[in-house]
Formats: sequence, structure tokens, C-alpha cells
Amino acid sequence: METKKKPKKVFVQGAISPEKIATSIGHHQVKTNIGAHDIFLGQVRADEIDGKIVQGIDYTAYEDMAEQKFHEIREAAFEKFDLTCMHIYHSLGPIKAGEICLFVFTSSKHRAMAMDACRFLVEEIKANVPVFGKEIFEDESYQWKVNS
Amino acid sequence: METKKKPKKVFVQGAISPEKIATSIGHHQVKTNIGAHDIFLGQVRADEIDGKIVQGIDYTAYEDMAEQKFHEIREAAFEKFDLTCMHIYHSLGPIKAGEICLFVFTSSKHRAMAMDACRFLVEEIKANVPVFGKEIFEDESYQWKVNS
Amino acid sequence: MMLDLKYLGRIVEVTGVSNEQIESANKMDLKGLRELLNQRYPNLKSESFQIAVNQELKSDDYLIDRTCEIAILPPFAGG
Amino acid sequence: MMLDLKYLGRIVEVTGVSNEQIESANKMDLKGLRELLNQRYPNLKSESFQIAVNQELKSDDYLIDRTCEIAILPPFAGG
Repeated sequence: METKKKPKKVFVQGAISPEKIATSIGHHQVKTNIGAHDIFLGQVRADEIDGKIVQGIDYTAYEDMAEQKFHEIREAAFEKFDLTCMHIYHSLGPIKAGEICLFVFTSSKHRAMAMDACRFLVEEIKANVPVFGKEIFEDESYQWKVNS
Repeated sequence: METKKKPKKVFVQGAISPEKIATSIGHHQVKTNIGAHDIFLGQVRADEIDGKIVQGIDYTAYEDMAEQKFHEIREAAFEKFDLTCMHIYHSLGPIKAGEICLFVFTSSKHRAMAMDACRFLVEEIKANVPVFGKEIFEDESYQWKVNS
Repeated sequence: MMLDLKYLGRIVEVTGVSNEQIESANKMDLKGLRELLNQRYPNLKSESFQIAVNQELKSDDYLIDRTCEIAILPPFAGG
Repeated sequence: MMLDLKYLGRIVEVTGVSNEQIESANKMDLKGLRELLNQRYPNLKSESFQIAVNQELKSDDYLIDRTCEIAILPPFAGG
């Protein structure tokens, strides 16, 4: 591996806890130029597929490319929107139904920028980041998830 | 006061804490039909106006009408969007710069519904709910805030 | 009929009171009510406000024909 | 030149391995690589995948002319 400057790391092992989200929100209370935050959370659904219930998703990624893509998407968002802060976290590994696997957090002076940017980030992540998910059923069988 | 069924209460005294938000998120982890949450947070800005810095906003409301409006806006959103859950909290009383005064939380099976609904709610609240805010400067002088 | 008036936000600074009751012998539309208030509180003329009757915003041609709660609402600032 | 191949997600179930190296004597475009892979793993024909060269998605006319990392990426499922 080279020692070039690494982009900020997005991937975390395991689910994203509500406490982590609270801590992240709390860190922004000193930034008194912020007027609006928008937070998107992706939560694993217990979908029923052909009579079987999804109990969780096991996430893997082509990690180096994915972190690079996250970095590019962050840069594009900072370019496009007038943001004070931006944070993205995505889970890897097995995440149970009901747990949170994606946390996108944008902050701006005004609401429209925060909301537009959050939506942009979520759509870019879904479309362009090489993350893969195995939907595991209660009987341990599985199928590969595809984003719609 | 009549004893007719009251709409769910939106107003809370004082700022909305990150812990309250975490608790609210945590309560949704048993709802495994949810795939996407969107959260909007309004935070009080320390704006500089004519050389003076806003240190906080003191919120008041025409409470009965406001709670009724919140109720109508909630009903309209449930009608318009396919939502699993929706929560709205708005602060009353003095809120310091950096603290959170509005918490709008929508949950749905898919992301577009959660995001569209959250935005709808925020715009409706800003435009149609009789809430008033006194921006208090550091020298205790003030001016009345108007939504843009 | 009795008009139960509520003044909110910065309007209170003009009226000096947040509640008062006015007895009116005649029906009156909200345009008439605005004139009555402007006479009572001349500084109100420079204020922008909406009027809610029994907690619903009404336009200036709305006719007050019975005892009701009337709120004088300056621009909203929620969120 | 050496092609350092990485298979991701469900593609690994077809190839049975997640990494392998292929020595190629000639330049090759990604269309050619797809044909090579389809011969090596006939079940790949029924899979949908994109190809990244040195961690960037490239189209089928992209020419591989030096040693590089090539990733075979099934549909994304992030978020």
C-alpha cells in the first residue's frame, strides 16, 4: 500500500448505533453558523421474498475503490452545495434487520442546501459506490441485493 | 378547555437534545418494514445583524392553533406520502445558538417517500404554523425573526 | 357579540396587552376589524399581520357574526 | 503484462476465487476481457457486471495496455 494522503474513511464495521448519531449531532452544537441539518438513515428491512423473511444483510465492498468514490462524491457535493459540514458512514459486515447501515449527515446555513445535498449524496452512493449486500434469510439461505 | 381528543403534542419546553433524537431513532429499530429515515433538524444560528451577534431565540406560539396546524400538516403528509412513522417536535422558550429547536423525523419503506415527506413537513411548518421568535442579542436587545 | 382578542409575538409590543375583550353591537368583516384596531392602536398600521378566527386564518372579507376568538398574528418564524 | 483480477460479491460464487492473476501477452480491450472471462467461467454469461480498471469504471472499448488491477463488479447494493 502507498502512504499517499487517504480520504476520510466512510466504512465502519457493523451497524451504526443511535448513540453514534447523537454524538455526531452533538459535535455540531459549537458550529453556530449552522441553521439546518439533514440526516438520512438507511435501515435494513425484514422483507419477505418468496415466503422467506430477510433477517439481515451482510455487506462487503470493493473497499479501496469505494472509499475513493465516497471521496469524489463528497468533493462534488461540497462543490455543488453551500455546506458547512458533511459526514457519511456505511456499514460493512452482517447488519440485522432494524439496524442502521447508512448514515448521511449534511449541515448548512439554510435548509434547502442541507436537504438538496443530503439527497444528492444518497442517490450518488446508491448508484456509484461498489458495495454489495447478501440478504440472509432466517433459514440461512440468501440472495444478493440489487439497488433499485 | 374541552376534553375532546387532543392531537399529539409537538411543542416541548427548551432545546431538543441529541439524546432525545437518539432515543427516537432507537425506538424504530423494532419496525423492520422501515428502510429509510429522514431527519431534519433546525438549529439556532448566531447570526450577526448590524454588528450584533444573536445569542439565542425565545420561541412563543399561538399554541392551540399551532398544535391544530401541526395535526393538519401531519394528516396531509400521511395522506400524500406512504409513511410508516412521522414525528415532529418544536421548541418553546429560550433556545441558545447551537441548540436544536425543530426535529422532523419521517420513516418509510423507501428513501424517496421519507425524503419528500420530510421536506414537505418542514416547508409547511415554516409557512403555516403560528410560531414566533425573538432573536436575542448578546447585549439583551432583540429583534423579531421572520421566516424567509 | 363578544370578540375575544389575542395578540401574539411583536404585536403585543404595539398593543401593550396580550388579551382583551371587545363588545361589538354589529356584524363586522375583518377589514372592519382592521380599521377598528388601527384606530385603537395607531402604531399597528406599520405592522404586517394575519387574522385567525377561532384558530383559522381568514381573509379580509370574512364576516364576524358571533362571539369568537380572534388572534392577531405577525409573520411566522417557526423552525 | 499482468492482469490482477478481483471478483466481488456474487461474481465470486461463479469464479470460486476472489483474486487471480492472468498473464496476457497482448493488449486487450474490455470486450476482449469479457470474452476471455466468459470462456474461463461459462456461468459468467448470465451475470450482469461492470469492469473497473485501477478502481475506475471503464467502458468495453477501453484498452488494457499495461499491468493493472481489474475488478469485476456485480450490481451495487449500498445504502
